[in-house]
Amino acid sequence: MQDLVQLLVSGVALGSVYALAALGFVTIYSATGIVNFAAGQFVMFGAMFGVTTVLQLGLPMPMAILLAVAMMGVFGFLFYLGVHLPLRTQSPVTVVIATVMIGLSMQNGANLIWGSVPFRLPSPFGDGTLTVFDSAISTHALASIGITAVLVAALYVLMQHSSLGRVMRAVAQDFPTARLMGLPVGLLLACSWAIAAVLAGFAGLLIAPMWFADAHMGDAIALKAFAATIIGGFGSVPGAIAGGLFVGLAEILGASYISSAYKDLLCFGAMVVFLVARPQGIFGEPISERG
Amino acid sequence: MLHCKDLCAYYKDIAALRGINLHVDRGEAVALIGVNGAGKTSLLKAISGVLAVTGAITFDGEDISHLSIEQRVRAGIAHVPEGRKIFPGLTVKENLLVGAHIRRSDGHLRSDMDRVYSLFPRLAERSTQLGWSLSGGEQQMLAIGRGLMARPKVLLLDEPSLGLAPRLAEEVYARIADIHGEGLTVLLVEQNTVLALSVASRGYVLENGQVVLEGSAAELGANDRVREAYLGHSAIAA
Amino acid sequence: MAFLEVKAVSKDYGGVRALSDVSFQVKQGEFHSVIGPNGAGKSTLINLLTGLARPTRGAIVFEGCDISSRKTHEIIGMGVGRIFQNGRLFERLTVLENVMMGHSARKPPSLLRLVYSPRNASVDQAESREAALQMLERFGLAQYAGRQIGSLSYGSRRLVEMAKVMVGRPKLLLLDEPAAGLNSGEVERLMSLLQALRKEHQLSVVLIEHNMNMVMRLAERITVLNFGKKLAEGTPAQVSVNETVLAAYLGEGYRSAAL
Amino acid sequence: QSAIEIGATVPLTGPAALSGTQYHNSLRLAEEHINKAGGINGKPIRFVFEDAQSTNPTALNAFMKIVQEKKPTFVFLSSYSTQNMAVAPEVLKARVPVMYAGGADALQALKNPYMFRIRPADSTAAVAMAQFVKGTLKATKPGIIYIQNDFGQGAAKAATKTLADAGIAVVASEAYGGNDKDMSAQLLSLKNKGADAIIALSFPQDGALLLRQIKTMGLKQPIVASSGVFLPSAMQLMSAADLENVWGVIDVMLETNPNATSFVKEYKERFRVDADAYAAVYYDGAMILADGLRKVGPDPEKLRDYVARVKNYQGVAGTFSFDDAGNGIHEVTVVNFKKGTKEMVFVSKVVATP
Amino acid sequence: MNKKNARNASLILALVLSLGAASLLPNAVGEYWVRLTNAALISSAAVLGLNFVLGYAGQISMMHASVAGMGAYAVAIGTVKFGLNPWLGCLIGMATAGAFSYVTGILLLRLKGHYFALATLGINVSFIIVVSNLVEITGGSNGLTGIPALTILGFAFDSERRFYYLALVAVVLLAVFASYVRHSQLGRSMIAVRDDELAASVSGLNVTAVKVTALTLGGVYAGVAGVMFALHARFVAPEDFSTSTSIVYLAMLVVGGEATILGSILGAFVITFLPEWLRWLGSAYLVIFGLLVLLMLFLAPRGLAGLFGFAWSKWKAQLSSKEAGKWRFSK
Ligand SMILES: Nc1ncnc2c1ncn2[C@@H]1O[C@H](COP(=O)(O)OP(=O)(O)OP(=O)(O)O)[C@@H](O)[C@H]1O
Ligand SMILES: Nc1ncnc2c1ncn2[C@@H]1O[C@H](COP(=O)(O)OP(=O)(O)OP(=O)(O)O)[C@@H](O)[C@H]1O
Ligand SMILES: CC(C)C[C@H](N)C(=O)O
Ligand SMILES: [Mg+2]
Ligand SMILES: [Mg+2]
Repeated sequence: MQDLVQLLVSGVALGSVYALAALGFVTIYSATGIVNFAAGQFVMFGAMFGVTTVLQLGLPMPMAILLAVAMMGVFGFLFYLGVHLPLRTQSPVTVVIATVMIGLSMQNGANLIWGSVPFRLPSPFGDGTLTVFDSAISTHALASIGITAVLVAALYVLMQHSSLGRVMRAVAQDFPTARLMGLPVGLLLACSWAIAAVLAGFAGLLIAPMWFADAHMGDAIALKAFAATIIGGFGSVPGAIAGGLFVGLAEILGASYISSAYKDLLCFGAMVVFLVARPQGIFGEPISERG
Repeated sequence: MLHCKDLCAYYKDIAALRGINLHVDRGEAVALIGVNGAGKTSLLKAISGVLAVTGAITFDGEDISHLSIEQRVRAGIAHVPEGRKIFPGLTVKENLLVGAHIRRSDGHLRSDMDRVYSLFPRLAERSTQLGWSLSGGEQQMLAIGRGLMARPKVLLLDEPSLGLAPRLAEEVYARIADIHGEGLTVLLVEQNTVLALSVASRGYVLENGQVVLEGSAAELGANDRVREAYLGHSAIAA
Repeated sequence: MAFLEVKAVSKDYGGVRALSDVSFQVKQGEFHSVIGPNGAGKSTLINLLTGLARPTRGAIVFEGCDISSRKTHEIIGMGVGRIFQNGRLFERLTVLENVMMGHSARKPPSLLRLVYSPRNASVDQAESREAALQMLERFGLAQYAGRQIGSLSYGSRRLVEMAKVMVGRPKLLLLDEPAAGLNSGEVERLMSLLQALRKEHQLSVVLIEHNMNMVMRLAERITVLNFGKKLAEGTPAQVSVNETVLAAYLGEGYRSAAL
Repeated sequence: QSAIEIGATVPLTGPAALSGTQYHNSLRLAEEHINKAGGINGKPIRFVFEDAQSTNPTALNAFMKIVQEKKPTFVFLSSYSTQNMAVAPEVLKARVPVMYAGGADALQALKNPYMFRIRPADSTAAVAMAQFVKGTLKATKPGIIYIQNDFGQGAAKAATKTLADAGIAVVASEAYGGNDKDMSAQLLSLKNKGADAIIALSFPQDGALLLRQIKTMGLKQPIVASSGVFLPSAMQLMSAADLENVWGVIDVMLETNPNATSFVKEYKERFRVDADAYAAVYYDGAMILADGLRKVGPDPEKLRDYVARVKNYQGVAGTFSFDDAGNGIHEVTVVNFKKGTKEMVFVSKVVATP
Repeated sequence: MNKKNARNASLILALVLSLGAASLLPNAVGEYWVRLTNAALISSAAVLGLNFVLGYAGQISMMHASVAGMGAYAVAIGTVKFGLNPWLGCLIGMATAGAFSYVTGILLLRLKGHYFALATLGINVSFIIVVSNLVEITGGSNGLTGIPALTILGFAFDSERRFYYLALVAVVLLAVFASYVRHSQLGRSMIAVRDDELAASVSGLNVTAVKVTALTLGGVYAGVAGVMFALHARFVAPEDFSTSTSIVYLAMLVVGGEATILGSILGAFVITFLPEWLRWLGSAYLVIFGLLVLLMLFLAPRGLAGLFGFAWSKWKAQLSSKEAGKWRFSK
């Protein structure tokens, strides 16, 4: 019993991290209709910018974090100009591969800039450990759960209940018609990328203190975050949370109750079974087609 | 108000427009008719900037040929495209709001909404339904309503009656007449020539990318060739 | 026995009731038209007939067997052909290839066939190609054969779609506003073409159309829907003077013109 | 006069670059030292590097490229077992002697006469760990947690066997993926199964993460961890608290070896990172090679025979004596840490006999 | 029909060219380059298969590497553990890969777009986990060595140069068959399904069946690739078939040109050779590689084959663009 609580706590902590990373996917997908395979590298950059501002420049924590996040915003903007804009009119698959390729460059670029030795980023919330329902969890993990919750709420409101979110979705659903409505499509897309990058930045900054930061941290996270996104239902913000928790818990519980060696198999297996049972994910996609 | 001079447009190497000259004066309603493939849609696309052309387009006395789509919309040109082009994942209400986006919400937003809803009561009933699930006609209504929400100076309509029930089609045209009466300039493409000529003061007949005939609604209506090719039995049907 | 029988069919979409127990029959070779205001449920009806949606209640019987829960491709295979209200074609295929696709209604493609009997496969190939070219010829689209669909105007697309369906040699043809986007000259042409094809293949037709000229001249029977309910049924003569229909659908203009 | 060219396929990109850069540096250092000392009978020596990246096909490409373009008389392979496995058949075809640092037993099982391992085999280390757990810690119910790859799987197998031979049953053997970030489930099961000592077979980064989580979860058992965890790159990720009650069974503790002091110092000055065991062994490998070249000249076959006969070579990383399985080093070092600090303390040298 | 002739013409041309290259290339260049060519040919086989799945049927499969892996491991295990004849192993390998795809297809093809993509990604991840853990059978992460070479009447394909001819013939045959399928009703159906599933089903197609066929066909192709991989490297390990390899296959297809046979092959070659050509850039070369491919996508968004195809489509357009106006009244 006590174990179960500990496992649940760990699972939720892990899941919320995946969820946070998944938000990047969700934003980009629902605002541009693209699946960003460089999302993992976005998170990595977030962490590495943190490394630069906190460790290398040695700025005071709040300032350092702000600066890192700001840098991510700018990066997202540049990413739009450099990658998405030129391919705006191309088929999604082309853009997807473009993100894969830029991801490769980002990863190896990071390897050149920050070297291959991992960094340990100090946590703004200290290294302490708390006991929740007398099971251990680091203060940092707890804080990141909180922050994730806040970001999710904010993003949800932005996307579903603000006029900005509305036009963003319009652009994603039908680019040419959006232009015909006189929407500033370029600006909107740039915005979406910036927002997604900022979210990824937060993810990176929260992950680095727990899991260390290096040029290759992105891949593993992206894989699980991608799974979370799908299980939740593409483009659904609450879905990202549900999906993240699903993956996190499946991983932890699977490892402890069935087999640690095969736990990712269980995790993805569960996901596949889940999808077969519910092809549109938990919060499904509303858009369909009719005769 | 709107002048097109020697417009030529190509899709790869297919000529869609071959030297079109056309003008629409302020407060006028002008109809474009022609068999399919004549170039009507292409012409509207050219004016709204979707289709790149050679030749000059002036609007309110200014050359707009070099302006982007967005700029032209802001200048006051609204285009209700062929095939409705509703945003599938947005509700009816959201679709209308997107249509109104370019005018920073001035006070009239609500009243304009109500106007559209009174114009198409069905839309009011469906206001929270997603675009993709609407019936063909409902989508058509939404497309027109969305166009009006932009409060344009000139409205380009591509086959607005397409898919509308006869009675509704008449209604819509009555409304277009009203709006036009309030001073909105209209350029419309229509297959239902009778309806088109019922609101239009003038008309152009397009064929194979060229204007082959031009005149007042009355003249065109009286022209045997037009009657033969475009009015046919539909004269009776309406 | 009726050729096509729609038995007390209802269809709900969440809160929306698109159809509420609608019944009618189509006889072998009959030209039956379904009309009604926008959103009356006409397209929904056709979606049910082609298995793209399942009736919430009621049954649909085609040639004696209940198809209301059959898969779409099975129904099509049984000899039903349909065009969509807003035109659906394959953008990556040429006009000719699009029309050839109609052939799969009669001979579904199979990998094994390609591998084990290449000869027969190439015979089919030639066959469907021939059929497609002829059909394009009849619809006056021959010169577009090699073109990409994207390069056709709206009206031409509708005609290509018609040609594609006809290549499948359906027994029952379901047309959702085929005349939309055609001008009256073209509609005339389309009507005579339809008549001819009907004669050749003893087609039964269900036509949804807002073009009353077309409906009144072609239809033998008309079913009128309104808000998902059947409002009236009868011959064109009966329907066109039916007050409720005039009020709900046809409108004043029609009355005045008709008299 | 033209230099003697020696090939080196080293991972410089991808995750493997972590240890790759270490010996990329030390080989370049060795090149300098050799040439400063008059080269090979007056002839300079030159290392030709190719990036092996972090996958097998790329490692193979790199090897083929060097062999074809330079026709080298000797080649250094990476420290990753699977890459070594993938290249092995080509090594045999090319008939060029190589030195490698992959740890897996499967490598010596190949019985490839041209391949020489300049690191203690992972099993050697594992056996030593098992012996330590039994002998010094007097544990009766050890548990194992290992990284799911060639290294971890191989080492876990070896350790389990040794313990079994000594009549000790492993109570729990848990695996985790190289990319896993949360091992609480595995640790919990070790705890519940009543493990009284934990053998951790890890790579650098995940190892550091593991030790941290053990402390977070408040596990009190003594821990014996594998060499990767104590490479400088991993050490800097851990706090003193993480290293409490932790023993390391490592390839070599450079600080304790007098021959190493100057090397360690110079390396640090040159590359501004601490040399690790991998840097050390590749440096030694290069020096052994140099001797060979001086004695038998740049002839692959003669070099192969020479290296095979090297005995008791005292290098910075310890004593090299190549056995007929091609293993050069047979001893490992046990260390632990001064309380409340990250300072490594020598405990014992174990000459494992697999 | 001139279109068909032109098609055949271009096909024959391709054949002649590749055969010409065949006889010359291996003697012209060093063994290392022959090795890369072989690697590229092996990838070509896989990408030609992926082209059915993505290029034609429009399903983003991210398990293609694992399907190839199925083939590769089947041969490896068959020959190493059970001492089967390599040729028999090949057949088994292709069959295994095909069957594997078929089953996953049946299971997963209700999923649309990205959902299918991720589900297949999951399959690939799972595949890696399984093969790295079944140590007794697969040799775990150490992989399997000692795979024998293929031989016909004493002639062993055991050197890069010799293997080259084998690979070349295989790829040419695969390409020819691919184009045969493309221009059959089946090929058209796949594309139709990609364009509009609803319209496809209303044309009488069993959409799922068509997709499964595409996936299975692609699977067999991947199987061939896997088999060749195993018999070429004579060593297989899990990481050779990881998800990143699947993504590389996708990249090859898109860079070369989706839905084109020529493109599938071009892409495989470019993505195989480019990084090797860039080695001189030192540790920065993978950064540059990524950017270069990005640049290619900008310049040729429809893929390299698109560049070639452009000229010829222009000419084709001319044939049909003679505007024969339709029922117009000015007689
Ligand atoms: N995207 C395109 N690519 C190539 N050719 C095109 C394209 N769009 C239209 N065309 C060609 O340009 C000509 C004019 O097309 P357009 O759509 O303007 O005709 P239309 O008058 O609107 O016909 P309809 O009444 O059927 O809508 C036609 O011959 C058509 O084939
Ligand atoms: N999938 C769906 N979800 C929700 N409502 C739907 C759905 N499909 C249809 N409806 C509603 O059902 C009603 C009937 O739609 P249908 O398309 O059958 O009308 P229709 O008779 O074809 O109208 P039109 O002549 O305009 O095409 C419409 O009000 C539509 O909004
Ligand atoms: C980095 C090291 C831990 C590598 C490991 N020793 C191996 O044999 O592959
Ligand atoms: Mg048009
Ligand atoms: Mg309809």
